[in-house]
Amino acid sequence: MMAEHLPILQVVLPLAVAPLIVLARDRGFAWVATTVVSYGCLAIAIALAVQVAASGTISYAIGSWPAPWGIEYRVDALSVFVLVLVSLTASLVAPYAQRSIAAEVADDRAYLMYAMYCLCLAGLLGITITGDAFNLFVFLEISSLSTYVLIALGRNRKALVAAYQYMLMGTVGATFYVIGVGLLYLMTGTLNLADMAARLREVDELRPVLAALAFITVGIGLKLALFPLHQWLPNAYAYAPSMATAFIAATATKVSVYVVLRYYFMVFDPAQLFAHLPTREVFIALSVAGMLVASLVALFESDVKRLFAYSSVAQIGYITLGIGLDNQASLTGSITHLLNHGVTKGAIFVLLGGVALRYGTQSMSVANLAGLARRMPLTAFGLVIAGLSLIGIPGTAGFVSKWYLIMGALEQGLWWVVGVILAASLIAAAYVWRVVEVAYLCPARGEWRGGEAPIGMLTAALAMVILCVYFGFDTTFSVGGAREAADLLLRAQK
Amino acid sequence: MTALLYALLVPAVAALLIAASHRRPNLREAVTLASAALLFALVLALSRDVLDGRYPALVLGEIMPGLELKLELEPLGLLFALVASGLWLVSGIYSIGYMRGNDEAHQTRFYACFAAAICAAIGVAFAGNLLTLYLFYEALTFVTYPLVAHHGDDKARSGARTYLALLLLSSMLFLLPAITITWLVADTIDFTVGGILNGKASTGTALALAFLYAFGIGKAALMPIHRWLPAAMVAPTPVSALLHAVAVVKAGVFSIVKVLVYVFGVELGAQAFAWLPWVAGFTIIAASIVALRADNLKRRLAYSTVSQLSYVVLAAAILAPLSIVGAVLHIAAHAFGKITLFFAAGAIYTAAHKTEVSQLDGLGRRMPWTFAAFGIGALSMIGLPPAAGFVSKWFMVIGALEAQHWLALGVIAASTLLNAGYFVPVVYRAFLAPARDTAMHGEAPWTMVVALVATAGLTLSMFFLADLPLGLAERVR
Amino acid sequence: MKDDIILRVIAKLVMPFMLLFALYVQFHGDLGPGGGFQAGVIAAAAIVFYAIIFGLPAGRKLAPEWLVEKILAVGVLLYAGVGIAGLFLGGTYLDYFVLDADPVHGQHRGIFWVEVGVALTVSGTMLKLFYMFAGRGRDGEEL
Amino acid sequence: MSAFAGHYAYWITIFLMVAGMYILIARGNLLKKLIGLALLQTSVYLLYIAPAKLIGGSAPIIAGGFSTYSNPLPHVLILTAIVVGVATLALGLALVVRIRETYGSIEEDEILALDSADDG
Repeated sequence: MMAEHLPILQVVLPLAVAPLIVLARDRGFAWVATTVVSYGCLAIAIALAVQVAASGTISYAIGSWPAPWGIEYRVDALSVFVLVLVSLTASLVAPYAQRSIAAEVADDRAYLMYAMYCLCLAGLLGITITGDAFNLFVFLEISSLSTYVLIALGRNRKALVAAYQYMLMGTVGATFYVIGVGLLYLMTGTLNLADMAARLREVDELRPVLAALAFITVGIGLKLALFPLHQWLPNAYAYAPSMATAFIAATATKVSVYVVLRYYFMVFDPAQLFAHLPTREVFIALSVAGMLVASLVALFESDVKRLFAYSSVAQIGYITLGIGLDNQASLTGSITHLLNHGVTKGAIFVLLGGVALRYGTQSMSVANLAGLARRMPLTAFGLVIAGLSLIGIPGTAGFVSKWYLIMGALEQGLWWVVGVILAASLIAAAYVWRVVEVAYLCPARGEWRGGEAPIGMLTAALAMVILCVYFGFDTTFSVGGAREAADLLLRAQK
Repeated sequence: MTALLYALLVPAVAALLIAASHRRPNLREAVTLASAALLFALVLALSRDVLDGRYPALVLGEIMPGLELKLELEPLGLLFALVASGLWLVSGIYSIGYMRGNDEAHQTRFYACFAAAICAAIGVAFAGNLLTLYLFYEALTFVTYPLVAHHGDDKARSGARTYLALLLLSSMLFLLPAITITWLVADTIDFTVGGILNGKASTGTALALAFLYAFGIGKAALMPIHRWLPAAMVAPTPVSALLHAVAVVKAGVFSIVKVLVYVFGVELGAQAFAWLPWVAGFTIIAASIVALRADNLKRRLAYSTVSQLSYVVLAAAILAPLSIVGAVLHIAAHAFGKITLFFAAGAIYTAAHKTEVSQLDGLGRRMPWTFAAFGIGALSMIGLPPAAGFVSKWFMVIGALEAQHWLALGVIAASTLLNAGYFVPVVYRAFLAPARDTAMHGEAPWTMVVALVATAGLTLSMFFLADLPLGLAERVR
Repeated sequence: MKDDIILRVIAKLVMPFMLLFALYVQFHGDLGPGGGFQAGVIAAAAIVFYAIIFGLPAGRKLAPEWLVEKILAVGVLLYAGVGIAGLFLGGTYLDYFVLDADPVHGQHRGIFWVEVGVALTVSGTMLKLFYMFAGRGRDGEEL
Repeated sequence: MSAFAGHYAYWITIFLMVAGMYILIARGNLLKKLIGLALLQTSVYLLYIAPAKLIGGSAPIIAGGFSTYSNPLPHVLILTAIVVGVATLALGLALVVRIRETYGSIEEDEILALDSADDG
């Protein structure tokens, strides 16, 4: 009986657990509830994936008001891929949260952290699953607001400023998005994305639609940290509690990319819009600039978390590059990279969380990691593997997405883009190796509380590391799913 | 054919076992030796199939649609695998003496990475398509990095950094695009007899691909991508032996030959790689001249390696049937000779703590076995009978004559003189020059001596018993 | 301000009416302008008003912070509960038609409970915000 | 009607939007930035509400004697947007209060100076 309600349960489950946690005000309960709900979400997402694979797109009408009048939840090959990514990350991070939060967040606020985590999860899943432009905005704000709180709970006082800055930029982004939606609503009179897509093809006056495109691009660009709108990201990632960083880094920007994909390919009419604006060229240019500049900044960054945060900006460049290249191979690469980079960066930040716990410090400079391999051999080894995936060495997840991006660029005949992809990977190798070299070859120094990371944290981290390698060899799910999604997008474009 | 997989798994499992037994050095070394012996036996068992003309293949899985992880054993790969696994056993024995004799740190890491490097080398040898080759090729780079950086001091770190940077730079910027372009053009990346690009790639594309492959396979150390090789000399000597004689550089030239023969094919390759003999010839001569001027023994050996590798490239690039045989044979011949030389250098360092050629005066009388072996290795490098190097050089010369490639002939002739120029003085000083100091020491620890005598023996025996390698080499086409 | 007799008397007089007005706005939402959102704000305003006149400690005694948080959470749960009730009665999420045999009546019933949830949530949030800011002195110590 | 007078609601929207963005960017005071943010959000409310009003239309509650109604949907949407705006503003203020407590300042340049002093 519940099988048909899975789309709504996907969102309502974490949404309803958040107030329960507030009601209970108990740290232990909060953790158990969060973990259970994360795994529940994962189960639902997988069940939905099976359904979509079997019978195609699922549409769910909230309150039995049929689309386009009511709010429609829509699960297709693309959204189900992102659903799995988000809930998978959540269920890997949740068990890890217990020790990490206990160490980094004051006891009386810990329950709040879990509640916000659930809300954030609900928001991200909601963005992905909804088929309604305004509902998407609401979920965007739910996830954003909870993210700001999550970041502000960091121990370092810089976390407050980081959260504040992210809040300003994020709110401007969301406001821009809603302005764009408002313009589209004025032109089409509907908020249902599928309906909007059909009606946009009949709109004669293009200027407001172009303005809407610009507003939505900039708005979501802020949320997804598209270069040069990424200024909020490094500090937010660096000073948030480790668990929050791991979760946000792996999911939040990815979901925003999903929104871009959805609008660009499934709402706007490319024949009308992209012919009038050099959208693709702009995307390629910004992505390329982001890949190179952010990688170079990462190369000279001294704080480890900020280093990998800048690396995230660069990696987002890979993803948006695939959108700009706009063919099957590149989109497959892009969508695969959502998952691959999510897993990789999640693993890195989870591991760094363990290091932060044992080193008893929030802001770690690269030099402080000296001797990590001796002190925490498994953690150090995990960092190496995840780092290799970040570089894109064959046999890791990163390689697969890079392969498709290169194919995409070659198919477009853009040789120089291939060069940039490879150059950015080389710079990635350089900054990853800065960390590896210090961890393995420098004598240990600085404070250390002894031991590997706690077993709960380590398990989560190593699970993600194993996924980094697994998705490098078996790509049935990652590339298979991404390919389905890319086909869906390209079909919709026609 | 799951035997292929077993062969791949043996060193991989060995690496894990070694890491697990880090508290018990004797057990750890036993694991190394036992798995090396097992691997060699496995590869030897596989060789019967290959000699009978059956090439075992195994698809491990599909990484991306159409892109498989595929193992296939053909004669060239078998020869490389035989060399790698056989020399693992010998160098394992040698390492025990060296590492304990010099009281090195991080011995577990050393043995584990060593086994992992052999695993990667076997993977390269067994690769059935370009993607698998690339996978293991990159893996080889990364697992040898800790070996190069073994000492962990500033010098080791900067050397290892150069090593990693150059190898990654070349493989990422050139080799990876080359593979993707091949996949786009030929629709397949499987190694196929006769080549896969033939008839599909235009002359321009083929030429561009040839450049990308030749410089992308940085492990072959063509100038100007040879700098990593001398930089890697900071490593302990058994590692240098591994890098320069067995795994890394051989993986490089092996890949080049493989690409030439199985991706381009003889006809297309001859067009696209017409420029390669010039580069290889230049590398041979230039590296020999640098070696002539180097006083540090390991540096001299490193540049000798650079030049010897280009022999293989040169011979392969001529693409005459007999020169290919020569190239393939030289992979094995150089491996035996060079590992002997490095073993000797390591033994000298362990026993006498000498690193420079000018310090070697009179040492031969105290370490007769070591220097006798060194002499045999040097003979092989120069290409004189009764050493292995003569056999391969013979085929190269015949092949070049057959193809009427005068450049190659000239280069081989000139470089033979140069080789003699930088090896003979070493032997001369050791045996004939009067000793300068009076330090009392004998040979290095016995395991080292056994190992280097064994490799010297191999170098000689390949001259007298060339059937197996020759049989394999003649099947490569 | 708790020493000012006029304010105290007026406050005591006005407060019941404020709460009553909140209830009116709440239940009239079916027929005219109004609803849970407005009602929640008005109800919260009454408490805030009380806390301003009689001091924060008195306000905290009247509506303790833990209670405020619980009210907030219960409101959200009520809302979600109505939605899930729709699931169990054979409709979709937030399906009011199935809440009663008569669909129109079902709509009334659904919206009623949802609005109660909204009112609770909003009043809880408003009070929480008030306490959050009012609880801090110039230098950050709790009052 | 002229383009200006006929679309005055849009002009006001644009003015609020630009003014809000300007304050947000140009002011260093964290509180003033929040005011700018609020202005920006307000402009959106107007953007949605203004076109929804039909001249002569009544409130969208069905009753005898009315045939034209204003579109109710934008109002509902904007009610939601206002709630979101309130939440954002509250969070922003809370952050500013906490920043004031830990840094002793709400001027952006002073805070950044304190931060770099931490690092140095």
